[in-house]
Amino acid sequence: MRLFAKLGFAAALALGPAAATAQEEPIKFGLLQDFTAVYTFVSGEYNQGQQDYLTLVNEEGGIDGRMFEAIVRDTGNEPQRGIEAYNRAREEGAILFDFLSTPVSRAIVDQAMQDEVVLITPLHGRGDAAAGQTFPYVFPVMATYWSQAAILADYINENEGGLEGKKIALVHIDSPFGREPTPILEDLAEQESFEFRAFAYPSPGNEQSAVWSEVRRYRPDAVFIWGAGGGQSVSVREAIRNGISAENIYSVVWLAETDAQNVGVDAMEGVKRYEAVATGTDNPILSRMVEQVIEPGLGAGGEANVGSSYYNIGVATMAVAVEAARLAIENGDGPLDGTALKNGFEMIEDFDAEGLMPPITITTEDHQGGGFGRVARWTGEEWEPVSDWTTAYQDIVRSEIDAGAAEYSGGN
Amino acid sequence: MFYRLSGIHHTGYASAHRLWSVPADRWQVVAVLALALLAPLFVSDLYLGSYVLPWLVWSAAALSLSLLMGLAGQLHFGYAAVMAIGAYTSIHLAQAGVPFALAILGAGLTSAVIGTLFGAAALRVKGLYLVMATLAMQYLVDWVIVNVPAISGGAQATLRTPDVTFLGLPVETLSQRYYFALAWAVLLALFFMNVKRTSFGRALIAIRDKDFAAAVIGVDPFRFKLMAFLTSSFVGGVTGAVLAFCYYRAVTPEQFSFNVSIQLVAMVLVGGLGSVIGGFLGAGFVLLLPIILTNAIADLGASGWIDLSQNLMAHLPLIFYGAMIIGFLLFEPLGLAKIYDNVRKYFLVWPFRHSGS
Amino acid sequence: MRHDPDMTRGARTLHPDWREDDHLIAILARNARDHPRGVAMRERDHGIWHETTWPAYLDRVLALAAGLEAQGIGAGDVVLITGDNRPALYVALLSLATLRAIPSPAFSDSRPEELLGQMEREGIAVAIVEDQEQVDKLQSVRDRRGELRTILYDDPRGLDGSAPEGARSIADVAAEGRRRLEAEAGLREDLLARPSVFDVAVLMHSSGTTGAPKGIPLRHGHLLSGVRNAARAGYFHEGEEHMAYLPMAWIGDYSFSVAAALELRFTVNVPENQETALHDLREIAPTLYFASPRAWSAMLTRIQVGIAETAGLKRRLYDHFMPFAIERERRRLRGEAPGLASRIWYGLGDAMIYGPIRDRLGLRRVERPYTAGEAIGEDVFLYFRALGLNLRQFYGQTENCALAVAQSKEDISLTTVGRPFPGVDARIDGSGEILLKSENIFDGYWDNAEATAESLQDGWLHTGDAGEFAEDGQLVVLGRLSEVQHKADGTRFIPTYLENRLKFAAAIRDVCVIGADRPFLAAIVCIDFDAVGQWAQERGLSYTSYAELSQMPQVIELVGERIAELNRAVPDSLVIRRFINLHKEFDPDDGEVTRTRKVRRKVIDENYADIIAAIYDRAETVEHEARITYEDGRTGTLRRRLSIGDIDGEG
Amino acid sequence: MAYFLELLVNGALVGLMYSLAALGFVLIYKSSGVPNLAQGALVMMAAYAAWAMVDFGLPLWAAVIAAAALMFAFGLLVERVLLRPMVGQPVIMVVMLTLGLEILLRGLVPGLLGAAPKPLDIGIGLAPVIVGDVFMNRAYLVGGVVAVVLIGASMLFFRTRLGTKLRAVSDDHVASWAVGLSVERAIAISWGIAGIAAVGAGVLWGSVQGVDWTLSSLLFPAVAVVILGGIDSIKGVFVGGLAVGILGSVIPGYLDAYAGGSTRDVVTSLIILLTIMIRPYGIFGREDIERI
Repeated sequence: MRLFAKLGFAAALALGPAAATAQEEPIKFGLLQDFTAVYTFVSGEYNQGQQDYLTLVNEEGGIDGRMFEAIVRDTGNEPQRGIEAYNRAREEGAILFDFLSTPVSRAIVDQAMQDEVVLITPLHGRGDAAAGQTFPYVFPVMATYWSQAAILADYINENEGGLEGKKIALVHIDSPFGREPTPILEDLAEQESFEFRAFAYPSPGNEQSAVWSEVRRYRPDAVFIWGAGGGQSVSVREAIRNGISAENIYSVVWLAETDAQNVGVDAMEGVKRYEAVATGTDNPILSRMVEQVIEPGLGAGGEANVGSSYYNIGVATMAVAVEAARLAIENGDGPLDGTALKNGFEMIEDFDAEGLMPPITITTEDHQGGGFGRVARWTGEEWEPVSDWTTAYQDIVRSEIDAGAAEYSGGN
Repeated sequence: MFYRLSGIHHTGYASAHRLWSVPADRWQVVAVLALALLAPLFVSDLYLGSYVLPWLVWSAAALSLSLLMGLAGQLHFGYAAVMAIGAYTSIHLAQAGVPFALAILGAGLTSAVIGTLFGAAALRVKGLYLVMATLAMQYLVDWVIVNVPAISGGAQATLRTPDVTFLGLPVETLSQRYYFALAWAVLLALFFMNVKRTSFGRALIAIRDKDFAAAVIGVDPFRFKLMAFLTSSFVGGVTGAVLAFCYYRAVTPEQFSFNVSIQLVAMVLVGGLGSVIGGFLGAGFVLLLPIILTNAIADLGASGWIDLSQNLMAHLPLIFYGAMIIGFLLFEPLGLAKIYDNVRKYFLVWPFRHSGS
Repeated sequence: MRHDPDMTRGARTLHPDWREDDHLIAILARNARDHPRGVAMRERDHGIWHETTWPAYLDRVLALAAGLEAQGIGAGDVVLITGDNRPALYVALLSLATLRAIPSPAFSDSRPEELLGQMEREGIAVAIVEDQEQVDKLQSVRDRRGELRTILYDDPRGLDGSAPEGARSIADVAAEGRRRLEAEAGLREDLLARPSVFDVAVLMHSSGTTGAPKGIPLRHGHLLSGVRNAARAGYFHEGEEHMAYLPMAWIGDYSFSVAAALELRFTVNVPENQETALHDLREIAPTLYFASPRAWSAMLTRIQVGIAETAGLKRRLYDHFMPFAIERERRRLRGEAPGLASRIWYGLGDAMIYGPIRDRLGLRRVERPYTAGEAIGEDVFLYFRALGLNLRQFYGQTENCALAVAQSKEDISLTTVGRPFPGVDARIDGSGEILLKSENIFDGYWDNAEATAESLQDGWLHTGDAGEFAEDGQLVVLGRLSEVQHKADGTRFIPTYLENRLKFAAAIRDVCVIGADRPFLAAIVCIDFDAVGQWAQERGLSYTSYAELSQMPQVIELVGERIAELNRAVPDSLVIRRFINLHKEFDPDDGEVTRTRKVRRKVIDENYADIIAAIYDRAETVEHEARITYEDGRTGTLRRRLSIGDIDGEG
Repeated sequence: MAYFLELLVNGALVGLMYSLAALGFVLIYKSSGVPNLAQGALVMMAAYAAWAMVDFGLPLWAAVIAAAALMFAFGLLVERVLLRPMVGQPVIMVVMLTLGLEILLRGLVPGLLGAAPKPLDIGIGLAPVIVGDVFMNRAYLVGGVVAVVLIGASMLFFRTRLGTKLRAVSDDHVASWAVGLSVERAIAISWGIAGIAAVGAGVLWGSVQGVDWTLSSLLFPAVAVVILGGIDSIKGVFVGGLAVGILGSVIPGYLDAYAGGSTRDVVTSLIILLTIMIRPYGIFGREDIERI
């Protein structure tokens, strides 16, 4: 019976397009992410959030009557598969792409700019892509790793008795991503007169004991842990084990509820992280989503994930993208293509997704949206914000962005 | 059926040993080449750029490795590192203003030198131990690339290829890059086929089959093993450069990771050790199968035919991919080349069962 | 003993139209001059075809001629030539012709005694042979033929350093000749000027079915007019690719591989050896191909065995397309033109089945496939015509260079052999014998005026074949006049006619029908080991030897069915009542069949007298001890109890 | 000095935990000569199995036993279905087969059970064990002890009747076959035991880093351990594990600050390379390894 039902469905589907052409084509987003290799710790929830938000928008009637469609594919973090998926989705008419994979995003940057389609690189990809003139079609949308490091440092400066004279250790995975905050922290150390040292542990970070023995001897006042996935919980455990108080552990955005489970929810109490988006369902968008998408069973994944850190980040990215599309449709007169959408992004002003995220303003120059974020603390049960949405040291961040952008323009 | 063997006779050893002495094979090669040459005219950019072009480059890579694994019998699980050396060398040279042709040559030479160091292990051990040794060297090369910003390209660890011209011909647009890759793949295929027919190739095969026996008949295993590594690494390095310039147009360390080495070995094995057509088939299989599966499964999912979680659907290609490798090794260890050969033989003896009747 | 190369001055009066210098050597020289790049000959050696151009061919001929002359060979000397087809032997034929000496070919599997007889009859003192095997054979009779002073061999394997006295390699002699040619100015021209169209170019022999073989001298003029007649009839074309694989001692080979090859500039391809001939055939893909009905039949068996091993698609396509084509051919022979749909379908079948099979046989390029010698089975004939080969029959004797009558492209029929070539007259005399007259008919037997008088009367050749003209003027050959036999009740029958029909069955390789002065007809059958073996395998019957296979009840039943089939097709007076499966094949070495596999009835009657007696005694089985001659000449015996089969329920 | 000792001790313990992953590799190689490059994936699978059992509601000890039973059965299955038909194939084919199995498992297990990291709490506190100035990682301490126990058990096992049979088989297939020992059965059992060893490694490493596919990358240090210790020696697993762990801890401990990155994988790679170049059969391996 089930099979027949499916057959019937397929038949309906086959007839479907003919009927659908009467309406306008949906707006297509290519969410071509890594579900099987390096980013498995985040992609599932993140992508679920993205899909669910688009479903919500569609349920609510779309934007100006236009619907959204997500093209979801696995790239396995392999550039070649990413390129193929990109080209295919572009053929299908996608005008916005999100790879959530640094290698794949990097491999596509040039092509996307040439093809004039929008590439959003929230929390991954090139940090210098925030330079809007150099990368007109690339939108980090959220704070770069440089901004994240700056916000964490700023928090210590504001709430933990100032940075001056402190010793800060950066314990990072041995990869370009792990090393990214180093120049910002070096500059800050000079400006704010604190001591800074970087410690690298080998990828994937499941064993870090030697590094932490060294870190302990450095006697840092604060530790920034800069990794992703399983390595993060190992870092927290090792830090605690080596006598570093949980309160002095600061993490990049990649530290989520699952990591807390892994470390032990109580043991991790006090650990702080940079947060780009509010967690939980205590938010207008999320509550509407639960009501209209999750409860009717239209969700793209397990209900348990709804409201988790990465889920909400996914929701926020799509909230921004849909907002950009709305602005583009509202203000544009031509068809909604990549260029129109790009212009839409650059019209975003003080958009906070009904409080889900910091108010961002994207301009032609600044595709980062101001580098906002806040610090949240693990209470043993959940992430509790301990600072307001803020942005910090954007002058230093900006100089780093410009330096990278200049290098890119120079041929690299 | 379409093979006509009668009337083929050789009036000298040169003609007896020429490539494709069967006209039908010759026509097939000509037809495939003609299709390949005309591809930019009738293949959409999507397929040209993300299927045919990478397939050609990976075929060249598989052939380069097959030269070593198939002919000389030397296992190599660090071949991506060899290609990385070529890619990085060429890109740095090109950025420094060296003409592209020379940059590619430099890429080949650098890879050849470092690749031959890999071969040093082969002088001492073979089999599993050689696998381990080359694997370890892959890690070393990766580490150096990642940890030396001068090589990997600074904070972003991305190097973009500058626009180049090869002997006056630009290599920029998709079709230009496609033709360049095609030329390299064809050149390499011809080289491979001819190596098999030289004394060098036969010496390699002798070493592969039994190295001390080869030594007894006067083939110096040391010299020829190093020569094999040298040659293979040279073409591997050039292929790395072609991969960087014609396909990725930007190199990052991840493009040459350990997984890529495994994929290359899979290409060679699935294709069939030491076979040219196997190189092409194996590369196509390993490269394109996951992509095709991903799309097929996504389409099936979208049409409601399969109702699985996003997570499982994403993993299905990986599952099939692993299962196919196992399947090949269990049921057709000689790879796709053997399957091709069986099909060819089926038609070669058509309408009979074997050539005896 | 030296003969006059002209034999009789009368040749000049017999053939007033022949031009003195229109001979094979002159034609060779003309080809060398006009076609310096043309390939005259290809020889396969270790898989490589070595090519000889016309000038090189001429050089080889002249060099060997000069060398042979230095060996003391001159005009009128008869020289034995024996061995499998080898370029050196073809060169030798022409070198001898250059010297006006007379080559006398013998079959390569001739017994030493046969060679001895030939040498004695023809006064032979020199032999040019292929290899050690032939040298050894000659050596074994040398004590009885003291005159045999020189043996030249081509293949030095096994002879280098251990050659018997008087044996030298052809290459040595040719090298010596080459030195002479270089040293003696004018020798070349002199040699070329010697031969005449009236010279005997080759001394062939009758098959010797009864009695000693008769020598048949053929002059350049005979051969050339035969070839030209055939060419005029479209039988040969210029520049054919030709496969020289038939025995050199058979006139057909001389006519094709030497006379026609020179006159029409064929490329003559010599296979590596007899065993690889079929494979080599495929490599060459000749445009002209002759094979005996037996060979065509063997080829058909080979295809059928090969197809029997296939399964699936191939089998299904074959099983569809082959019967379709055969049925289509049958209709065509009946005169029904195939329609468009049939043509399209045939084209499809040609791409799928017929073409590949022709290719496999090496007959892809054959435009002129021929058969002759005996009647061809209807199914074989139809099969190959269905395959798309324009298989045609022709008719001729050694006495007329084998070139007398052939089917034209258009007039194909199973029962006729076609029309006489232009320049050939044919008629049937009162006794029903076929008489032929033309410029290519020989002038008389070697040293045998009696036989000559018998077969040549007023220039008409008495063929000894019974025949008639069909309504449309085509010749029908019924059988040998001499073979007509009578049953005890006086009924006439031609055993060969029945035997040939029986041999069309794949299971039967040889058969001898007996019944002269007997109450009924019976058959002694030799099964075809390959075909029956395959048949048995398919049915899971196991056997270890020919003898065992032949006596299996199922095999006896199989043969019985075939004979019963024939019985249904002949008048009641000609049915075969009993038969026996022999436990060995008829063997030329035992004298039971000729080298061309014609049954020697006398020998059979003698060798199997006990069996024949048992058949007519109505016995069920018979114990028989067969004598076997091995290839090395030794003999042995094979004893076995044989079952005699009865054909039930028929007439 | 304390720093050195700390590096030494923690390194040794980590090394022993690597030995756990390496143990299965050696057992299989010893009995059948098959280099099982899917051992990392078996570890991952074992960890997933244990997690799934706990998630299902079993107490930890029961979950571990159930996982062990499952992995034992899986080991037998792999041997029977995949490896037995490969007898007589060149080593490259077998290597690739096990890599194919690795890929398959890496897709299948996270595909079915979820790719995001799963916590596996085995109740080891975070507080370090402090001896003098030396901080020891409690989890590693437990892991080290388990490793020693399992390695010891394996050695003892080889003295039992079944173990003796296995040893005979590993020494000489033909001779064992001749005296009536079932070579196939012995090899199958060694695969089963390798599956059980994978449970030890999987549970301990899973508790440390969470359960996800990255557990399969334990293969690399495990390979270093077996190469150094000797590919067919259980004693070698112990010593090799200690050496790889210690070298991989001590050398980066002093070198990283200058190298500009983590040098541990470099050290591991060099261990593999140098061992192969100098003493391919490792510390305790049999010397009849095929060389030029």
